Amino acid sequence: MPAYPVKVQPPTEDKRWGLVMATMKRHGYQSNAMIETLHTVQESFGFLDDDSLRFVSKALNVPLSKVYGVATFYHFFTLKPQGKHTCVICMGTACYVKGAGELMETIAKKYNVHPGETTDDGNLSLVTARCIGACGLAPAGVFDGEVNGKLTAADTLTKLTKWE
Amino acid sequence: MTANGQIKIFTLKIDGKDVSARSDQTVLQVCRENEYFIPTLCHLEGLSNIGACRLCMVEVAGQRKLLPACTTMVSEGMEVTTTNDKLAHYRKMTLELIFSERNHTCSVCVSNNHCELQYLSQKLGINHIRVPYRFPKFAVDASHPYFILDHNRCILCTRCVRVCDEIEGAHVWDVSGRGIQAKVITELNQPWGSADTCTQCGKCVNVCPVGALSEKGRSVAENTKRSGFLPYLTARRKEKI
Amino acid sequence: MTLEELQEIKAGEELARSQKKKSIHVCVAAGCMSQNAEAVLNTIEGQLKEKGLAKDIDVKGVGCMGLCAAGPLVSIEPENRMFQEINQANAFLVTDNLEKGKKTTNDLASDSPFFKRQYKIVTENCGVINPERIEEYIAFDGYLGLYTVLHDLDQNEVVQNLIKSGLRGRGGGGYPTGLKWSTVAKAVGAKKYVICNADEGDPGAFMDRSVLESDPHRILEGMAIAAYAIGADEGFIYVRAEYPLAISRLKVAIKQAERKGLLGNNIFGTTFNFTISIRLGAGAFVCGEETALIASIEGGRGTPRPRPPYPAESGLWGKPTLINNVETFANIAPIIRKGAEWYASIGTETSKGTKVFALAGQVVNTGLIEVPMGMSLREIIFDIGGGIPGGRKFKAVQTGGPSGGCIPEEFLDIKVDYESLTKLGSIMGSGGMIVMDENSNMVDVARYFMEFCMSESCGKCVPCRVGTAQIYDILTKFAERRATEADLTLLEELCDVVRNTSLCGLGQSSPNPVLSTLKYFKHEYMERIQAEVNQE
Amino acid sequence: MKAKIATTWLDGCSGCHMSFLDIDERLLAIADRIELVYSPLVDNKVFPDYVDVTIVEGAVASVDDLAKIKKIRKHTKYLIALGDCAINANVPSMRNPIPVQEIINRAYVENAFIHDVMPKHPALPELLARVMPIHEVVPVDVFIPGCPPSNDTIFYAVAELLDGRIPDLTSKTRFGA
Repeated sequence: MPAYPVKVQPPTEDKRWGLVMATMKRHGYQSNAMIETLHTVQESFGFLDDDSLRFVSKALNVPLSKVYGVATFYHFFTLKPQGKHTCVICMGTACYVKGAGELMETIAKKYNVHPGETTDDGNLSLVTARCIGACGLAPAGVFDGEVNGKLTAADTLTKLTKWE
Repeated sequence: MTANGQIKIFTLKIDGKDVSARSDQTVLQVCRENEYFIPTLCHLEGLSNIGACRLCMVEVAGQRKLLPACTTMVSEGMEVTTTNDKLAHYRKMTLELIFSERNHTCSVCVSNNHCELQYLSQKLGINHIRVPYRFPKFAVDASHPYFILDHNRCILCTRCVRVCDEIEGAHVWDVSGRGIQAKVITELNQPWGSADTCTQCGKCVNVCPVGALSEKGRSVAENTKRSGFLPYLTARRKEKI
Repeated sequence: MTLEELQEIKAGEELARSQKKKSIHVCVAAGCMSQNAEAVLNTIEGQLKEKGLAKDIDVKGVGCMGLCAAGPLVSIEPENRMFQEINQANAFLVTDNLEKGKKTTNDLASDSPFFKRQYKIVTENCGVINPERIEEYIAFDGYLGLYTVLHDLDQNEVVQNLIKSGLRGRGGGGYPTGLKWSTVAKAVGAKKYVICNADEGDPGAFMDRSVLESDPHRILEGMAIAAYAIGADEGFIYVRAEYPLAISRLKVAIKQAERKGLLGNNIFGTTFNFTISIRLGAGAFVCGEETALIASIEGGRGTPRPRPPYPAESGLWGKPTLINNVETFANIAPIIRKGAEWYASIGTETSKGTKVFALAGQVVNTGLIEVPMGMSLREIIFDIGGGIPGGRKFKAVQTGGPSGGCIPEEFLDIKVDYESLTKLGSIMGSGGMIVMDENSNMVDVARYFMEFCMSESCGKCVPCRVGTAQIYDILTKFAERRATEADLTLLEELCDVVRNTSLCGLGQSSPNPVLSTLKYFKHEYMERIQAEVNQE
Repeated sequence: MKAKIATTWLDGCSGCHMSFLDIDERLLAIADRIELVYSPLVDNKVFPDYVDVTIVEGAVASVDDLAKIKKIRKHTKYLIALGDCAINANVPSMRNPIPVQEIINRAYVENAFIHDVMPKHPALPELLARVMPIHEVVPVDVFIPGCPPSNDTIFYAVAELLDGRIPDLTSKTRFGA
């Protein structure tokens, strides 16, 4: 904490900054609260943009490059806005041996989008998960937050077609 | 080991020969003092040691694993082997991996003839790289008024990151991403020239062992690095405290 | 909190239970939750109300019952009648059959080998208690271990107990827990930390998550006992952000424990103080490595640093720090309650107690199991796991996640413990066990794990950063049948370099899936070597 | 018997051959021990069935290069990779991060002042997706790094080979030398 703590104002009037401020406050504005703070920013805004990274850097007194280094080190954080819909395909070992790879290929091919990317029209983000812990239901996917198990390529495409 | 009174003097064996060492010394320091050759790239006297390049791996009797000489503290009776066929093989292979990672085209590099990577390749007897070159696509950042950053030549030793943080105190540099995607960045991965926190001191350029950081407007022959200021600087600062 | 109050809570719970005729348990751990278990719970409650049975029959959400593949699972207690694949539409099968007798289409034999062959210590409360009520944990002797330790044992006695129990770290390495505790206990420093490593990153492993979701207080109690033994007053649980249910249940548990005075100051009326905070991981497998985990809690990039110094000496913020994994902490309270000798009587010569495995892949009963150390792989896969579905042939079992290896059929009768698995070129790891059948291609499996290690490499040291990428590229050549004999030699050499010169355990063990498949399934590599094409 | 020597170039600048010629009068000293059977410097346009030593400059960049080096390897006892292009693909490989079509388009269409057409002639060999060092394609026996290696280095290497030794060039040359 700086010797004379100065409250750093959020970049915009957006109410969601209140949540971010609360997280930082709970940790006494200590620099080690950075990851927790970034979690809150992402939860509140969906992704981490330059303005938010600058704000966190200033408020927690952490160098900009360090904030950027941390934000890009952890795969949970994303620096780009996500699509309107998100399709997560679990690539855990159990799902992999039960054909998650083929599922992924089918989607990637049809929508011309690689894992970790969003379609050009901003409609669909395709995401891989290391393991969503639904190994008993392999292969599994999460469609806008809803977990679905024992997926086939046809099932998956049917679900995605509804979002088009 | 800060107060003088606590420092002990140890005797240890390096390649079968007895040498003495202070308890606050690393194996690397003692080896260099006694003129044993151990290659290093991430290590630089005056900066913190991170044990990242793995070139300084040595054998220590009684240890199952190889240890990096730069981060291993000496101890009484320690027996260190600085080189043998296995170590030489690993060092060569590690250096080959570094060469294969980015685009190290020595012939057209700004650091040709005064590059630590190039020097070590010759010293370790490397005349070709057996692992396939990866040929990644990287840009050159020439936005800074005095310096150039060429990711193609970077070996991720992070000397620039450490000197900027530990010595200059600006922490303009850091590493973004991870694994094979990792790269050094300035501020929010923005053009170096637009980084307000850069004091333009040039320390990063002078500690860079390769051609990743260089001075603008200088010929290859003129682009030599001067990293000798570092131990001096650290010593002066300790005086002040 | 006093012992009397603890006993009062327990008595109260027992009284409440005795006033109900039966109780219906609905599994609300993540596997079943993702199949709408919550709605099943509500439906059953509604149906009981309609039948006017709400007073007599207790309905509650409980932790993981184990057989995730057949979820959502429901059971009727105390007779332990189990039902599988219950949804809102067929929930009446449960509420219509509260009395013994009639079989239904969804009955699940609770006396099948899957349940009977298990030995539950870590998961003893899983599927039994409501994880969001501290009273239920206390009713099953929860926090009694902590009381015993604080009142009857000095620090050294706790450590000695652990040493005698023979418990070894369940996170993967198998380092003797007692020895680790005694090292941190002896480390000089007024401030020490206890960290629970709940960054379960192995793809295909969900043991820790199940325990956290099903019985969070067990972890808090284990950590508190550890804190007392080593002289720490502050603890952290480093848990994956990908486990929202586990996080929310941990938060609830911590709050409850604080309210009851089981965390905080002057616990059980002694001078012992201990608080626990949660820190979220953010998707980095390498943070399971203890120095990387520490770097992450400190708010930085999760890159490991060379050891020594070990965290026991210089860990979080440079202070002596004890790091154990979830399953290790889950074993502590039972060891204290039932004694080190009891614990040491279970298992093999070198590996004591039980091990929780996440059984998945091409096996009939996928789910969570706990078995005594020393059970054979064959018993685990064929008796408990029910064998390979579809009449296909068993090919290999992968243990230890990306740091482990593939074990072929000829070693199925090996008794599972730390040493035996290591001898086979695999590791115990955290407990993922993926079964593969004849349709699996071992080169692809090795490539899958190498892709994982490559993208999870932190990038700090050269052999892991570049080596894993190079190995992955070579395996791709094999997968695409472009490889040559020279590639095979280079592959073996690269594995050797990465294993022997990488900075941390992630890098050092990353070649294991390649090496073990090369050892047992070399012909699958050879088949993919390109025939020497006409050179003209 | 005289040693049969061949030299050739793939994708390079022929600078290594220039350096080779810089051996000057020392060439005379070894002239009676060698027979230059194939080279850009001599008339023979067909690669002989047997060659003792073939010195190759340049990287493997086109389908022609690929066929050529494979053929050479088959008929050569000692294959020498001469210079950085042959050893690490050097300057020619600087196109590797960019797709071939993009490069050709840039060179022949976008940046052309006149005749902005894609070169299309059956005699033009197709470019490989990436330029490779020789040892990525066929086994190489001796590596002489340098851009170009000095005439002294080359002379030493050839002289050693003629005396039946595999030359150790560690102290004499390096990448980019």
